[in-house]
Amino acid sequence: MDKGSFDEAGEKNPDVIPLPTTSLLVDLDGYEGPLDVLLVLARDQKVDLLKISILQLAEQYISFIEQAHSLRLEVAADYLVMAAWLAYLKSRLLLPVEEDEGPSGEELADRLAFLLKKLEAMRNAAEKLMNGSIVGRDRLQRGRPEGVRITRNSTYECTLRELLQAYADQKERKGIVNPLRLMRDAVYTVEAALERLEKMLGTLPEWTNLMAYLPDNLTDPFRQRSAQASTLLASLQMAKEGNLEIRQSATFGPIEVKRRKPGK
Amino acid sequence: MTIDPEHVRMVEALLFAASEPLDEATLAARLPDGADIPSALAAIEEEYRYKGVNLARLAGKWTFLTAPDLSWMLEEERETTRRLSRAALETLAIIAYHQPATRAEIEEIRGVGLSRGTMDVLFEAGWIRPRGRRRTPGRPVTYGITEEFLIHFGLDDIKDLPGFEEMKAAGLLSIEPSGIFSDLRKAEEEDELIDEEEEEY
Amino acid sequence: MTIDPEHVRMVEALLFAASEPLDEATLAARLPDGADIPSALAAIEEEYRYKGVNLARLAGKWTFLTAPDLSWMLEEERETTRRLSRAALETLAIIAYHQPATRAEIEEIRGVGLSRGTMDVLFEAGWIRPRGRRRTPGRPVTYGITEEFLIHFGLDDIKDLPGFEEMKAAGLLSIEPSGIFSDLRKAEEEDELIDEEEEEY
Repeated sequence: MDKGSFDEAGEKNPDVIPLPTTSLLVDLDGYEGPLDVLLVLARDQKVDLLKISILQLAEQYISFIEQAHSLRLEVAADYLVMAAWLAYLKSRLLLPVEEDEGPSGEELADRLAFLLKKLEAMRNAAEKLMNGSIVGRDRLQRGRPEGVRITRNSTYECTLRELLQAYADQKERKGIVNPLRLMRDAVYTVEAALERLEKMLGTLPEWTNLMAYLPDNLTDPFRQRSAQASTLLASLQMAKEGNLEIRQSATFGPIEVKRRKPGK
Repeated sequence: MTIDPEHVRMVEALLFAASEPLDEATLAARLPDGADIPSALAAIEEEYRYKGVNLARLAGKWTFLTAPDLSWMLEEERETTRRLSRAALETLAIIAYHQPATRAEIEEIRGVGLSRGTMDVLFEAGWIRPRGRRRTPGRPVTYGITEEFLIHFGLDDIKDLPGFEEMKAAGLLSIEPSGIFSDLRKAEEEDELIDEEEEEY
Repeated sequence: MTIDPEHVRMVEALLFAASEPLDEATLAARLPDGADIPSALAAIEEEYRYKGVNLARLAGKWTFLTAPDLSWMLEEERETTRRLSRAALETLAIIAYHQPATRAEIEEIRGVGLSRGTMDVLFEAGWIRPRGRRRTPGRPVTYGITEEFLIHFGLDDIKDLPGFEEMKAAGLLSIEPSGIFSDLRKAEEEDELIDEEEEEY
């Protein structure tokens, strides 16, 4: 056989062995790669894998692949590569050893036998592992462990410098000369809400949605939220003072208010 | 009648592995027919009486529990040192410089809403306390710093907190005085940081 | 030296209460200074030897487990364990017996490429972890098993893997490439592929 035809096999880096395709899984039902087929065939010889007849195995494998071919099954590349390699090995085992041609046929055969032995050992180990005492399946841990309760006492660490820095940074980040006034502009104060509510309440005598008392020029969402909160606070304050009645018929439902008539 | 030691082992294993206390009927259903459950339980109860784990009967069901005198072992006190979040740090600074300050005032100065957790952390650290209520609508609670705060930061008095000029000199500030700091300086001059309009609790 | 029976009780209580195996250092930290933890553990091991619950050592840590012979009756308490595919199971076994092992080494032993999902399943189960990199061209990542693996499979140490010592003695656990395919490629590079040296992360 021409050694050149094995270049393809040589290129077969284990890292880039193509993943088994769907057709492979169907065609070589249950086999996981050429080594798997070899292992199954090897077991037929019923001897220690290290004493196996690789020659016989190679013939079995090659005829297995030929059979698949004759059945017009699609055989994946790596199965074919293995068949070709085994054919090569066979020829090396049968032909007289030439000098300076790398490992002898016997050496290669030994290595293959070892590889199969190793795979078998791992298969058996995996099986034993699953058949062993698995915690959670065969041996159970306590079903209701009390656990250890951890009470955490937090101590906070903070230096004066950090505190001052935070205060300074905060001002700096704002980068504005008079943040207080600007902020007040953005916030609709409770005082303002109270004033507006008191002034407007008389004009709407029946139960009215509290949100109707919001100033109508609010476009900024922050200002709007601020106004909602402040108006609610103002209404609560007025209710406390006895000038207002509040009702809400459902959770998150509209809050309605009405002026409370004196003496009622 | 002698108790089958195998049955005792089985009850032991079942009670150990169960995720909740088991009653005698459940145990009986899992054990070979005719097993004497009450006797097995009595044997286990006796055997574990002085161990670190005892057999306990809860609401008519059986379970293993840590011996009551050892329950303290299951509690671990852990000291953890934690750093304040930026939000907490800023909030603390604002309260310290502006006390008494309401929640709304803190939010106004920081320009963002105050999450519940931020104040909680400061309370937990023992550095802030409610001081009273503002006499404004809604009568909001005002907050101030605590004696622990002063002790932690090595201050004799809240007035010892560095003022604006000192902060600037210390290289902490690189901006021009804002309204906040002029308030501060004014307060310093007046020798009065405490809001007049405040009722103590 | 006699063992303080109180210390035995304490270890018993801690191991019963813990939701995972505890190591001796953890136990020692909870017990009074100078408590002889190994002796207390030995006493407990002996005392529980024939009970329905035994003391077990997993991944160097201690825990109580139900006796192996009673597993048949604990059907209901059993957790549903993930069923691994044959590929995943073999991969796991190869990593456990050969660790640290690279992806290429796993593929070489199995004779097929490793699909991404296979390793993912094992990572997700918490049974394998990256260990470092082989000092070979390409610096491939090596994988090893985790403490959870040992605990799950009821092993104290990697040497407790079934047949580990025999396989090692038979030379089956060496990660030398067989060279079967690489012979045809570059026989001279063979030696460089064998490099036990490993950098831990």
